[in-house]
Amino acid sequence: MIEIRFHGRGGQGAVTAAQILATSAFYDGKYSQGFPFFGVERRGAPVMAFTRIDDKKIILRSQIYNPDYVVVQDAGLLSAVNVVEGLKKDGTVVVNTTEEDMDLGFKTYTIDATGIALDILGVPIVNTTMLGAFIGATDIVSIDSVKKAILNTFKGKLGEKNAKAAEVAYNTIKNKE
Amino acid sequence: MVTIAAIIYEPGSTNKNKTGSWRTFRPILDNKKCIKCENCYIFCPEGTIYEDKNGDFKINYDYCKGCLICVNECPVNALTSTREEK
Amino acid sequence: MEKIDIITGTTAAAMAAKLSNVEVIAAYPITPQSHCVEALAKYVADGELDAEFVKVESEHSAMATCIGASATGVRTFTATASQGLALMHEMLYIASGMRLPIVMLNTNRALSAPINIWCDQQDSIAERDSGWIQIYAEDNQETLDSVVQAFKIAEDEEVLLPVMVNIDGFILTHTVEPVAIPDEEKVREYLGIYEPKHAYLDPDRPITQGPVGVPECYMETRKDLNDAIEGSREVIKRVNEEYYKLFNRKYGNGLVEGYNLEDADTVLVAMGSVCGTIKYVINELKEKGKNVGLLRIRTYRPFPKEDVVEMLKDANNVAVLDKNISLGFNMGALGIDVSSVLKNKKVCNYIVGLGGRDITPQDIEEIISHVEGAKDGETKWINLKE
Amino acid sequence: MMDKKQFPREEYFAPGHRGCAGCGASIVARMALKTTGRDTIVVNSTSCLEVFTTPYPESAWRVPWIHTAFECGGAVASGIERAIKALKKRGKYKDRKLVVMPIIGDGGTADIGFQALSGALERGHDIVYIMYDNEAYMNTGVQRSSSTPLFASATTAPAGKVSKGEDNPKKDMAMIAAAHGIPYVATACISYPEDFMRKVKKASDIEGPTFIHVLQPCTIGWGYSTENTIKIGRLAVETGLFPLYEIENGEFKITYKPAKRKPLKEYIRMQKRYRHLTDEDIEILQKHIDEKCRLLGLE
Repeated sequence: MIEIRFHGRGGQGAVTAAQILATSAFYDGKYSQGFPFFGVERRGAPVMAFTRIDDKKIILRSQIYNPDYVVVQDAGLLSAVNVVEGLKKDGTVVVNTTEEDMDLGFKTYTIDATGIALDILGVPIVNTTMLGAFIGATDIVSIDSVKKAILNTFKGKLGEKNAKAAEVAYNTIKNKE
Repeated sequence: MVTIAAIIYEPGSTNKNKTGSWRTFRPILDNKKCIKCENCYIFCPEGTIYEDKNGDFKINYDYCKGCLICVNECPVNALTSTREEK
Repeated sequence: MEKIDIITGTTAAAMAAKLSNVEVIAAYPITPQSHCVEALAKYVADGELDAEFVKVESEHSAMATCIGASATGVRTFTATASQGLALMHEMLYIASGMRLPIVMLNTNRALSAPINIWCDQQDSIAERDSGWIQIYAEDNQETLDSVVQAFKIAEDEEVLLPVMVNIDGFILTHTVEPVAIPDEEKVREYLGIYEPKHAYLDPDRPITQGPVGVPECYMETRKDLNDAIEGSREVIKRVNEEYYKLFNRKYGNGLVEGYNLEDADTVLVAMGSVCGTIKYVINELKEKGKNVGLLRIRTYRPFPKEDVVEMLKDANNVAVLDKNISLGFNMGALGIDVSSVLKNKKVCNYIVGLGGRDITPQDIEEIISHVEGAKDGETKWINLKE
Repeated sequence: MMDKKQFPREEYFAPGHRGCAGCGASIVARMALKTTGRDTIVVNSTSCLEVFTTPYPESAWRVPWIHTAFECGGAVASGIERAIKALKKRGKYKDRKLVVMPIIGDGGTADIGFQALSGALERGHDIVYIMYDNEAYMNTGVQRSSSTPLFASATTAPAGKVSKGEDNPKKDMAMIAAAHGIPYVATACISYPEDFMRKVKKASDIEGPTFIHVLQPCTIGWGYSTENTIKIGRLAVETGLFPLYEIENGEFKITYKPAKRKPLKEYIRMQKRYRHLTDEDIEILQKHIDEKCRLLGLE
């Protein structure tokens, strides 16, 4: 079973990202769960969301304390939240930042997702962009499934733009490797 | 046997309950004086005053509780009251 | 045709209500239930569901409106949680007393004070004696299936009782996971149209519903009610089997589900989503060569007394998990019930997950090791902070 | 205008009920049902009317009738109205208008049932809501409600050495109902059957929520002898204490104007609930009425 934790700010779509990732895994023929950290956070506050992916039906219902992967949607969170808390030793972090390199004590990928989002979506909402980057870094689901899940989540033009943002981020990470 | 949810399937079944026994005073309607204004008919809380085949109003003493609203509301004193003899 | 979608528990319930062709919905939003009525409102707004949706001004009125509609002879649905369920309290007794087959989703949430929007099961446990059949689902698939089954059970002429389908707030209501959605036509054919033979406000057959239950009749109506909920066990089992034949999914025998009970010396008893986590731990322990069982109570009322006795006959350590607490008794409701039906057996009670306190695999392991060393009748609160 | 000689002869409210001799609530039910006829569904909240008409296994109702609890008549009626809509989609009651008629007391309307009433009116349900007002909780022993008038003695607002009874004026339910912007609101009194029944008829013909506040003297609660139920109601109107009006689509109209308003004292002195009042007290009440009548154009 793979466990992923998303860090974001209220209103940035971390929960939606967790759900889209769960849906993508499902399209890949896997079992999945996507759920928020159950809090009272409002827009702007640090929030978390989770995804579980497995080859068999997922029955575990606790929250995630030792994720395999962490996605940080906003580098500003790094000073407020210990984003790598409980991360498994061989875990991976993907951070939205303009910095090229970042040492968080774990295998870390960086990407300027805000730049991509502003470019393609026109708004600094990075959840789908970060999802693309995350898949580029980890390949835990196929980018085609992610795009399909995005298109099923956001209707019409909005979906197309978000799918494109994910794909651009995916390729950006791939090209770095 | 009690019905399911104590639902009452017999509409108007309180008519088994002869409330005429409650009476202390008995209204008496003199059809000769009656002008058929229907005051007694419409103001009766029991619906105990009815129009017979001849168009005369009658009191059903099975149910009349003897409130005497009818006596009070009759504009021509066609209704009077007397003490109930039991 | 059945299709699989990845949806939340609240959406699964709304979907089930839609599949069941409900005719009147009356509901008031409350966390963590709101997504259910929002989904239903959207189905109606999009013309996908031809139901009358009454946007009432409180949960009390939600249940009162459902009662009025059900007593007029249509299929009704509502959803609530926590304070909303507590506000309905009075009307719950009236719905069952009037023998109206209303189906309700309750998204389990703690009761105030202090105010807490997160999951525990105190809300529905507080309505234990209301004459409602209570089903506790373990996951989103069971949520959908249980709502459909609930209509079949509720409307059965032998039952005619309201049914409350309980799902854990946030843990199921806000989690997306794959759910198989049965074919709409097939569900509608299975349930048919609700046409009551007993309760109908119809000028062509005028009846009086909800009269004064004088002392000469009240006790008999309560006995009838008790007989109906007692008898509903057989109907629940039958519906579980019917449903399996048609839709290929079943939940134990409908009342309880045993998991790894064979040769299990230690058995946990629980309700709702925590059973998934318990199964997860059981699987892990099994790999390490340790055998622990689970008895999942699916219908809390009617309580599966005989199944509990039968299925726990070989267990020596029984650990009952409760996401509620009977204040002044220092036990949870399930613990009290299980203790009362199991004679001469060690039963310990574990108070877990109140007000959204997460229940982890470590907590389950702690319970297992505790019960194995404990004396009979102990109550332990799990994962309390110092 | 209904011809006085032609009150409908059908009785949908059976005799044999346990209402007090001279009961005004029974008169409300009888008159209302004579008006709306067999295609009526009655909703009662917990009240005198509910209790004395339906002790199992007997019912005084010859129309479908339901009672659930005290505070939810508006909500129960809402459910019935929507269920009828749903049934009509199935082809039932084709081309028939069913009247959903809550008949609910002042406590069940103005106090504990206020929220459910407001919800039902606001949502636009097609109902005829009749508030039968006897100005206190008569079912349980004459406790005050928000509909109890100023200076009336009630068991929870008793006149005493330092109290003149109820110390707040009556809540104006008709105007509150009208504030919901519903198509029809009226006041009525059982002493004016043509007026009341015409209003019920009008309300039942109107699509949408309608509200009729009908005053109904109560022999026990008000303290007068049984034959005076109608007479006292008439005095309430003739004094200007309880003006009869209707508000149709926002338009206010007095439906009965007394030729010359009678002095309030005549009304007050007939009732034991006011027996503690001095002439000065009555004068205060008289001033209140004069003021209200001036506002309504009833001088």
